[in-house]
Amino acid sequence: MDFLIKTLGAIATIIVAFIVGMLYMGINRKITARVQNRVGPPVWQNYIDALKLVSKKTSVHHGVMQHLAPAFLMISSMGTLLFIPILRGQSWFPNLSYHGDLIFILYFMVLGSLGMALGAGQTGNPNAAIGITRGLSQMVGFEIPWVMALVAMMIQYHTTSISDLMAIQQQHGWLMFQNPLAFLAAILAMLGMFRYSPFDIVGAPAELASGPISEFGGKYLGLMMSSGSIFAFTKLTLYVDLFMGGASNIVVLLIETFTLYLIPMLYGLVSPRYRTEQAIRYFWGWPTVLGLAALVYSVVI
Amino acid sequence: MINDKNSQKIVDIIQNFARKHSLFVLAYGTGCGAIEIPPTMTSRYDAERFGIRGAATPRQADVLLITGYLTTKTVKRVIRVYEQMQDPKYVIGFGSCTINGGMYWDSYNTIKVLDRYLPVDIYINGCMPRPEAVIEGFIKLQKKIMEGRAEGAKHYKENLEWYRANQKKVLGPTTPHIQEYNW
Amino acid sequence: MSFFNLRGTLKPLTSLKQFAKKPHTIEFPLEVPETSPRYRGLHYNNLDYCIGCGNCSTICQNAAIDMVPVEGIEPKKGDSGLRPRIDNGRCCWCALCVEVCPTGSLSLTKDYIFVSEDPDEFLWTPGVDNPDGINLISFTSSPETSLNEYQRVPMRELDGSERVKSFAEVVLGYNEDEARKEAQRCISCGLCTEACPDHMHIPEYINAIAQGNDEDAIRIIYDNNPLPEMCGKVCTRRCEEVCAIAKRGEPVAIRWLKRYATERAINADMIKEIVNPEILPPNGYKVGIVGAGPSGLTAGYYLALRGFDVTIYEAHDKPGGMTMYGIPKYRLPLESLMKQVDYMKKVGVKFHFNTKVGKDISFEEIYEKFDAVFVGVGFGKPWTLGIEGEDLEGSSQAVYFLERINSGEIINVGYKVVVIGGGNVAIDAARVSRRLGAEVVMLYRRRVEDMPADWEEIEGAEAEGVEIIPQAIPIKIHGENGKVKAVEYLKAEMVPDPKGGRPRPQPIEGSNTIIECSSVFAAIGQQGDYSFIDESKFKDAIKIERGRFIVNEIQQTTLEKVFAGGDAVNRTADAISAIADGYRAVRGIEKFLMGKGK
Amino acid sequence: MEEKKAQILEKLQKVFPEISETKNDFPYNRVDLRIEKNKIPAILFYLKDEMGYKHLVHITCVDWLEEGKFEVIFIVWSPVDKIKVFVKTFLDRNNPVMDNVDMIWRQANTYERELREMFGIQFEGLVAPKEFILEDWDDMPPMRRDFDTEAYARKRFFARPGREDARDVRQTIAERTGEEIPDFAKKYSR
Amino acid sequence: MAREKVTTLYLGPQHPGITGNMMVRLKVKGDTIVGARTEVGYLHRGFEKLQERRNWLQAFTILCRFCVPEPDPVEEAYALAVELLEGREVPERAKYIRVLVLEMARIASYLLWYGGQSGSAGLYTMGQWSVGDRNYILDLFEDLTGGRVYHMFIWPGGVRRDLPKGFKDKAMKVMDYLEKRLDDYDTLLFENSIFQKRAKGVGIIDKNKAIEWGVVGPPLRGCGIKSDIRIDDPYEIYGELYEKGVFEVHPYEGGDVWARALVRRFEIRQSIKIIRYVLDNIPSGDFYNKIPNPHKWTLPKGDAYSRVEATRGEIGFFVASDGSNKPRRTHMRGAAYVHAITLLENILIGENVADVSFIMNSLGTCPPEIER
Repeated sequence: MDFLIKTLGAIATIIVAFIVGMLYMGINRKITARVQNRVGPPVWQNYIDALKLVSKKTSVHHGVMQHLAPAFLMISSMGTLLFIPILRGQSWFPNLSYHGDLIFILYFMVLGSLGMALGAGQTGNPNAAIGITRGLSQMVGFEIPWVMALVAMMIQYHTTSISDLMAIQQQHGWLMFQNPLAFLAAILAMLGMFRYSPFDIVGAPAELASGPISEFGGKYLGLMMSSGSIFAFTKLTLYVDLFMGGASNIVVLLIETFTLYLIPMLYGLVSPRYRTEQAIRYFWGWPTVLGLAALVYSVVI
Repeated sequence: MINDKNSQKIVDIIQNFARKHSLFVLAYGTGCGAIEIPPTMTSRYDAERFGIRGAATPRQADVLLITGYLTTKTVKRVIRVYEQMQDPKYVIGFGSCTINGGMYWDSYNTIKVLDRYLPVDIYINGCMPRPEAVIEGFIKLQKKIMEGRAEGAKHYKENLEWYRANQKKVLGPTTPHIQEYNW
Repeated sequence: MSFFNLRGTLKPLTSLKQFAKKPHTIEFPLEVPETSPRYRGLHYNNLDYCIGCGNCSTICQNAAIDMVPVEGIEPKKGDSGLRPRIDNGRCCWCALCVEVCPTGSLSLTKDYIFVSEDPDEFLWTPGVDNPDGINLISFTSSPETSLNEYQRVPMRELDGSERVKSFAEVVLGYNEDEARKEAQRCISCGLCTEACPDHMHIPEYINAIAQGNDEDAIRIIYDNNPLPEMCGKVCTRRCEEVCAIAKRGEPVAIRWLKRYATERAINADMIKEIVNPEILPPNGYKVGIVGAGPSGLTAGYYLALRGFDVTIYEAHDKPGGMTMYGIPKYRLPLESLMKQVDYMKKVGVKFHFNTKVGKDISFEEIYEKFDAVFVGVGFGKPWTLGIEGEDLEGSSQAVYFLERINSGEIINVGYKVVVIGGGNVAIDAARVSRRLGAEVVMLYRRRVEDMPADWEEIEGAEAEGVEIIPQAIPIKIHGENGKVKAVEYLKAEMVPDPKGGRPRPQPIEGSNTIIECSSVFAAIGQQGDYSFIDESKFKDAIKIERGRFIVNEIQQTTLEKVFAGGDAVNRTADAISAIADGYRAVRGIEKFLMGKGK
Repeated sequence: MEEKKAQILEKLQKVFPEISETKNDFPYNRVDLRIEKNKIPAILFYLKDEMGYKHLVHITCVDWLEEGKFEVIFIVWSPVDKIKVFVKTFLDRNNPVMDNVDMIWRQANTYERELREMFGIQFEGLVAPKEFILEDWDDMPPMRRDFDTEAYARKRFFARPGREDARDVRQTIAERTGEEIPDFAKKYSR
Repeated sequence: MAREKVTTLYLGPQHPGITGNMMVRLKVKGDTIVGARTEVGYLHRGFEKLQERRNWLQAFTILCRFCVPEPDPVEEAYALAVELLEGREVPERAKYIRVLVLEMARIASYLLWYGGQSGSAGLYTMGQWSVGDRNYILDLFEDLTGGRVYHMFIWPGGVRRDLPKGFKDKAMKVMDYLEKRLDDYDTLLFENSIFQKRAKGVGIIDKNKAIEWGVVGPPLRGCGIKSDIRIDDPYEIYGELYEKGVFEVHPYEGGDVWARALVRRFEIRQSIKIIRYVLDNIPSGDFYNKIPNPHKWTLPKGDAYSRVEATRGEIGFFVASDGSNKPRRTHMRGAAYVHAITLLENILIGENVADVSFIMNSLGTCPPEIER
């Protein structure tokens, strides 16, 4: 019985994540449109897009990895989602969050990208190949401040468990105030993680068509889009958990995640794209400095 | 309860609804018509209101906009691109020159009648069609999709030989031979 | 570049304030923006104004415009009955067709949305398929912006006061530049050729003139008109009435252009050299022609070219008929007519002048002698006024007056001349009288605008000082000592015709007015004089109805060997119709004789 | 400006006595000269290096079919003198060969490729891919005057049917009235 | 990243980053370009051949398809060439209207360039703004010429129609609006540190070689050379306007994308100034020196070449007449003809793959103009 409830809970989590992630993207498109002086598509446009993509016939075959790539992405985003606590102190959707471990999640998050890389590599599209190179380079870029920020917190609170970190924040207040340097480094890394402008170098349309996903259409693209929305929600929840002490109910969660979501979105709206090496230099610049400072700060404290 | 036929009907309606409201247009400016695409897509006319947005690669696109004339050199690429697209796919002939040659009716390097080479769902007349006309064309296409009549791709497959023969006449020996083209 | 550009990072973020602004998107299907008042959208053609000239179709560099028959539109003179059909699969919306439309019937509308699944739908006829387009018209052409030149190149003329001093030609003719410029106005539609009784190849020779190739023009002109120089001076120009340009401006000066071209050949030898006609070897048939009027000359010339042995019998001592004797020399100098007749002689036409058929030679003789006979005797006998005092001295028929003047007589008309009538003959008589030094008054029954004479002639007469009294019905010529002293006339008012014709003059009782004068010329029309066939043999065989021969479409009378043409056949009573009759008769005779031979 | 134009010609004629035909009476800043084809690189070099005509404006070709000649025209411009110099030369239409000038201006390479493709003029020493604009072209070079593009288009492409009932106005009227347009006049019909 | 293998990368013809329909074949080592070849011909319609088959006026309607984003300079070049050949005078008012149209076209084209340049750098907001605002200029065009994109307005002898009623007020309002918006654009684009980082030092043209390489227009002014057909070889009333100080030509040093962007940013404001001046000072009179019946309009034997400054640089039109009513030969010189082939192939070497479309945009590549 317990297992059944847990399974249902997990499914519900994924569905909620999907819906919320898509909704955020829809709102994103709407806000973008407004800033760009236009009306924009309806908020539910992304759901229709996903539905349409899934309903398309797909008859491209490049190899096994190509078919598996979207699955990898899906597993990665869903898995990560299941391993992080959604709501604090609630028994709803606990999923696997008690096993949630930051280091584990760090690796799990990369899994999707790697699967994608293999899949895209198999399509043989040179744009995809370059896109992957860029994506991996960029990952190397933003992972450094991101890991530094996380390590700083691990050091500061001597734990790698997300649940523990959330519990600690209940006592000491939000981590974003406890270690603002780490928070800043993590936020800057998040800009890269979301791949919005100026860090959309992976799929840069004007340069690489759409990069790794050039050869993916129809159902694959639909899956990727869905996993992307789930992943977005996952990342936002992770940030909320880590730096804002998690949310006690769904409304607070939505507010907090959306506030965080606004940062990459709005910055992306007004920024051109970096070149790859500029992006890496960017991440290895101030974010890394901030990460280092956070480390030092956590050690000193 | 619901038999197969009815359920298929419901699925069709849902699918058509989704397809209708989410049209990814391949960003391929084949001719001068491409000049009215930016205004259509940008803030003044904002085609994104209808779920119309650009797609960077043929694999992701639903709509192939033939923006005007096709030169013999381009038509090869267009056929290739069209065949790379995934079903269901639609072709919009944009501008006079796709209908009967337009102002290039006596040119030695452009094809005149597009529907001999590709199945065309909607023609938008004009030289150039204004963004309003383009949007009107998309609305007509949406209607056609909803009614389930936008079967250009099917027609193409069924009459492939006829299309191939026509293509061969223009393209000569370099006609694409494989229907499924992999990079 | 600093390591960290804070301003450069943050300043762009202020752009986000646009979020608060209302979007300027036009939500198209919901709100339809008004296009500009001169937007170039789809075509609209006003079918009533359109004359089917096809200029739109030729200017269209996309070959998008076809001329097709449209249901409900009947071809008539000055209207080809065709209407433009647009292939919107070709149209590039440049509106050149609008700019060249001579009537202004074609325009573009504000309607621009034309979306269809069916590619064949884009072939459509504006005006027929979009009758409501008339409310949306936006891009039109006016005479100012149109590419057609609506102003004629003005013809240089002698001044009115200068003219009356002599019989010198009034119209001076175009010089080369003027002719080229005028010829360029022509849009080559060819509507005029239908109005021309002779169907001359008008667009072709005008094009030749425009391209600076006068010799080709002459060659084309002589193809079916052997008296073009005469036509170039005195033709009634039915062609110009239907000229496409005339719908919104002045017609192309077709007559003056013909005159220009033919005057390039200054003598008969030159004409022969330029035209260089192909003369077929003699075929053995002989054709006799009665009357050297325009129709007779035409028939003679073309029959000669076709290898017939042609003989023309003329009562007067000079050829030309009415054109020689009826038209004053300030309009048609003697030389120009003689030049053309000389040319005809060169191609082998034989003339017998001063030979009046019926008197000097009987018609029967001619009938027997020749394989075919062409009768082009014209209308030599004038209608009489039928009023008191008509036979007084000083009162005569304008036709006879002109004839005497043209044969070189000097006539004293006295101090004041009254001319009765409103036709070209009347005007000619009036203007000749002016040249003889008399004051001239013209009496005409109807209004000035009803006068059958050419407006140019009327204007010319007025410029020369001829007084025109319209709505005047003469009732009596007063005499003194057997001489004309005055003319009495009644004023008339115009009353609508109960049958629906043009308004008729109704004399006003008691409005009698008397003009003192020294001469009266009546010019109210002529009739035929067919006394020469009053022999019983022909009287019944050649049928005459209402003063005219009955002929079939090849000018053949009821007697199969006899053909007829000119005023004696047609009602239009002008030279070009006579020429047309002559030309038609040539083909008729050819068919009749050659067909018989085979 | 008139003086300057005269000076330029004088100077050029001194160095290149082969200049056959000159024209500088244009009411604007233009000087024309004609020279035989083998002197073209030399005079262009001279114009560019010695006289400051650094900017290659245009290279074009006119096909004088009736005379059997191609006229190749080089237009150069000096930002200092502000005068255009047209250097013209005639080529035999049956054997259109001339020297390549892309070592003087690199962009001449593009022009030459175009002329090679469109007129069939062979530039000796031109290194460039064979095809420039056209692909798999199998007819005579299309910009030659004797190439009939409409006939070619009709042969190779389709036209949408349905317009065969179009009538010519002049013809229609002539038929209706029985007018016979003689053959020698037909070229003047529209 | 540091792979030493040289791969071939095809950019186009179907590629969202390419401007228009052309292809650049790149030889890439890692992210660095070691060789580039432009391949064009995807838009070749044989215009010049078609013009030979049409008479002098019919040939005019084809012109605006030569370069779609900015059709008017081509019309102007053709009209100028024909007028030079025939010696036809143009009324003063027509000259003013022509300048008005040309400057409006310049603004419209630059606004499109704003979109293209920033879009190729991934800043889509800019394009949405500027291309959206471009519609206001197109509305003006519609009022004036009756056409939105293809105006077919400047023809030999003058212009097709006079200014409509109320045009001045409307145009002035649009100019006011645009000036305000241009400041917004500056905030978003030119003051943006990322754009500056992207644009500076990229796609450098050597100042000393620029003229020899055939660089013209904004790229040449971006090399620090003051060169503009409007003042070097003035046509219409530009010479006069320049002397009166209505507009300036300002070169920027650097020769990179950034300098070229600054040139354009400067010139779009100059165009607004010119338009204001023209609207205020337009003389009354005829707007058109009517040509004869287009079917019979012949030009004397000879040839002529006209030059016009477009947003991409020098546009020229060569026409040769054999004395008939049809051109013997027309040949257009597009700025992109040189820029997008030999120059682009040259300056792409050593650049980053990411910058290809960025550089192409800054050069004002316009494939239809290359191929015609």
